[in-house]
Amino acid sequence: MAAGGDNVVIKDGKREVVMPGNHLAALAAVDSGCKFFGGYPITPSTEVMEYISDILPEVGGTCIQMEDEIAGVAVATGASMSGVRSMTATSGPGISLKAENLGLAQMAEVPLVVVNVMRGGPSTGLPTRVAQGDIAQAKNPSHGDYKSIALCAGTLAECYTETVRAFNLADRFMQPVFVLLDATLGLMHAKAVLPTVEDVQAGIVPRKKFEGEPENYRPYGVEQDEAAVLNPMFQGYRYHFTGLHHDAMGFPTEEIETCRKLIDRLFNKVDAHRDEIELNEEFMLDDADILLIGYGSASLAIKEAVLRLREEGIKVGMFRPITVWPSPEERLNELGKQFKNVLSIELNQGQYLEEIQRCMGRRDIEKLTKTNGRPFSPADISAKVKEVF
Amino acid sequence: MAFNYDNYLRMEKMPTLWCWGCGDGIVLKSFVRAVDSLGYAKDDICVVSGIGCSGRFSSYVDFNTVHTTHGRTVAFATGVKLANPTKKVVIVTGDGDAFAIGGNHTIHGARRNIDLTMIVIQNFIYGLTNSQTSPTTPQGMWTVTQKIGNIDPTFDACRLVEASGATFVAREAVTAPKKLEKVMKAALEHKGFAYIDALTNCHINLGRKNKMVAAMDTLDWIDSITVSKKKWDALPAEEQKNKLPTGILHHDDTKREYCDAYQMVIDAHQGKRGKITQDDFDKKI
Amino acid sequence: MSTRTVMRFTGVGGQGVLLAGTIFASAKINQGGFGMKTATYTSQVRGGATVVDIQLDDKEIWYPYAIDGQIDFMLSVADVSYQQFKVGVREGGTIVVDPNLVYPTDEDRKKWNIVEIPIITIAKEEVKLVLTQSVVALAIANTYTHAIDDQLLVDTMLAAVPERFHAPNKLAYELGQKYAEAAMYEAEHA
Amino acid sequence: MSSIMTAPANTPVWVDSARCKACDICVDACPAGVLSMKADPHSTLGANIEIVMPDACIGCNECELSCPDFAIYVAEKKEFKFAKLTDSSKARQEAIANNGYRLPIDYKEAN
Repeated sequence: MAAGGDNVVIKDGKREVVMPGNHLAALAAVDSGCKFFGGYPITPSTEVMEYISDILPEVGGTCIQMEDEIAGVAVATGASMSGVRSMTATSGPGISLKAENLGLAQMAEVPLVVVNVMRGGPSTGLPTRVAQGDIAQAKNPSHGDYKSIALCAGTLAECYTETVRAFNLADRFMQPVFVLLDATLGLMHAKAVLPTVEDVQAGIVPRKKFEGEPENYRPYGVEQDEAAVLNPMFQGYRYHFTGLHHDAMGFPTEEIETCRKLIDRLFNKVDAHRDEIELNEEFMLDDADILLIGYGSASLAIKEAVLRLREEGIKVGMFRPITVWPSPEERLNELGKQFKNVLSIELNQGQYLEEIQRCMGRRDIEKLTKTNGRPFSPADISAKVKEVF
Repeated sequence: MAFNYDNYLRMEKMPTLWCWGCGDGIVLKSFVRAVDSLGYAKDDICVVSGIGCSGRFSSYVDFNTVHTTHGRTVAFATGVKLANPTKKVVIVTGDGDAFAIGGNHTIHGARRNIDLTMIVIQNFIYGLTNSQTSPTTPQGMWTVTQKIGNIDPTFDACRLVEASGATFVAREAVTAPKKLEKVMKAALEHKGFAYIDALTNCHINLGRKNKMVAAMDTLDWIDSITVSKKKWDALPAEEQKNKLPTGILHHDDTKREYCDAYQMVIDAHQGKRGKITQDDFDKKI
Repeated sequence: MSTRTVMRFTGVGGQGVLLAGTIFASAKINQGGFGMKTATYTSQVRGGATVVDIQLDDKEIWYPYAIDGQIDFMLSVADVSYQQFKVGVREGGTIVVDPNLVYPTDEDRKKWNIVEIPIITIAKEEVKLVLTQSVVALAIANTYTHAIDDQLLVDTMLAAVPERFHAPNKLAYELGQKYAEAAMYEAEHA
Repeated sequence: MSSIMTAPANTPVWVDSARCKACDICVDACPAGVLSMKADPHSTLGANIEIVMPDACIGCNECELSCPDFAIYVAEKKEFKFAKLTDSSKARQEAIANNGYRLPIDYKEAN
């Protein structure tokens, strides 16, 4: 199968393809220069691996199905440590199993794109149904302190563009980056308008590389708001990867100041550059009286509801974080002051609501949640808006 | 003239954190000599280790080094190797890593016959964390989690990896460093999954309550339970079960290595060959 | 107001009839419009109720699921999913069922235009290739909804099938069309 | 790459006592009674390695290969004329091993 499927139409400098979201994430990886995929099958993410197993070897890359979820993330992290762009894909239960190694990647600053086609839980939950059950998990999948980056696609096209962005952010900030999809986006077939491969390639931000004398190389000895500079293996710059607290060369240490500065830096490198990471969508907000907040596939129902409510003369608008972690603190705070009526809509019990409350500094936010594996309908949302406001 | 180990060591990390008399240092030394004898450059090699005393191994050698999570060495090493098939990727790990928490990865690494050299520093105990039972702790021995005697049966690690598909399997003890160096060299030269069971002493945490308090006591015990494969083969079955055969126990150069197999996948996808069928393999089921 | 066609195909996991949705969506997109197919299934791969919603429009579609009460056309080849999903069809809408596998009640027949066509049997006995059931279903659905130009739909379908299966799939499409037209004729002249 | 270091002149076996952890392994490995541990209050285990009879060294290299801490080295056979293993060497070795890896203070050579 040719990368991008057989029916790619080029129109006005863009590509039009008909593909499910899971395939789009795989295509985005290959277009972004990903050369390694390791994973383990899990519903509803498996199509990512099924498709990339076809299109990665075409470009000389490697796709391996490992013996379990833990090995799936470990093999991809190993490949990334050696210097190649690398990806894994899974769903919530898989993230639970991968958590420890995701922590290693955070600690050792190994870039990795982790596509998580979310489902509900706890445990096996409703494997084939839609849920946004992993929002809280994406913030802190592993034990310990670090700052997650998680991007949540809300349209088919974003299954592609957010994966592209995830690769660039992973290499820029040297850490795992989550791309959150769900069963609706992952499995739906429709037209997606994508940038061309040339545009994607032109936008690739490669990992930083130290070019000086090896004896002057300090991979982890960087400014307090910057990411480690990890050269590819086998090129004369020998250092050490470890999940332990480590010094400027990556070697284990318990030295008090070094340990403090390391964890501080894992936070600072993200916090100091939030503007490079944050991305939101605002839909019909300008003249709205009521603010709906939602993300991912739930936003598709929200948009439809916004249009319908406006036909009835109810002025609603939507704010949608695309980067869910770190959260859009400033913008949410502004919106909290601007709107009296706020409704948070999530396919979980309110995992992001607490973050919205924190950012807005308010507790009086209405919520609409669903955890039975079924999507919101626009009517669910309209009814809730009419009920509470 | 004498052999200069320091060229391969990260001298600022010396002395090692290993206890006095710990055979891990002998394994390290044998490894360095084996690598040297094969003429590899430092940037031809990546060493991946896990958690435990053996986990520190990777930080002592001046190669490209990775210290991973508990038990996952084979999976990380597989990623490094598949992304860099021309490089030598060596796993140095312990019996808890390889056969308890990471048993699944060991089995599947062997099954794939991927070109990795896996050295298990086998000390029969969880040494770093003070004497908990390992899958290789002999039954009846004291451990801190089974203080009245371990009841758990042991793995025969070599037979396990051979049955799983490894194409090179050897066992030697630190009491025979020349032999250990020799099998390491053979393992590094082998293309495929090469496994070495490197028996070593933990007199501190295995020996302390098993009447082997000094390094030499535990080393003498290892001597007493090992015998060359040739001699082992000649033993009656009743005696075989209480001895571990040493030397190269299994060596098969006929099986396809995994990176080579994956190259067939790339070639097929790039139209350089037809689809892969059962005819590409000797073993059909 | 809307130019939207909303269809729902239901069956049980393992039945190929659900593939028709992708072909519909692709054909509409090839035509320059917007098509969307969303499948929902249970964790039982075999035997669980499965539903595919298809929406075709000249305008952009946001919400990917058919909205209950707005479905114009439903096709069902399994009773379990028929019973579960029929409520989504608007009153007076058409439901094509395989009479060997789906059992509508008398009330159903009053509320909706129930059409009986033995889809699976046609594929199995006349095309002699049970996998073509999705193409039989595709033809029936299009004959009732006039959603897509027939030739465009057939071309899109053939592009998605290996060449050696072109002949049986063409035959399946023709048979589906023939049975649907016959059913429509019969209904008009009953 | 091949890694070698220059040996000290006319020396069969030498030690880097700063690296020695006093584990006894080299002393046990020596067949010729060349090595012994000695009391050393500055060492962690109160002892350190000492070369008590360099002229008896047979160049077998067992001590070097057995040392876990890179503390002991043996010259190459082609560069140094090593001794043969004698009965008195074997007897000394036995005495050392039986005395907790220390040469008895009052040890008398066999002949």
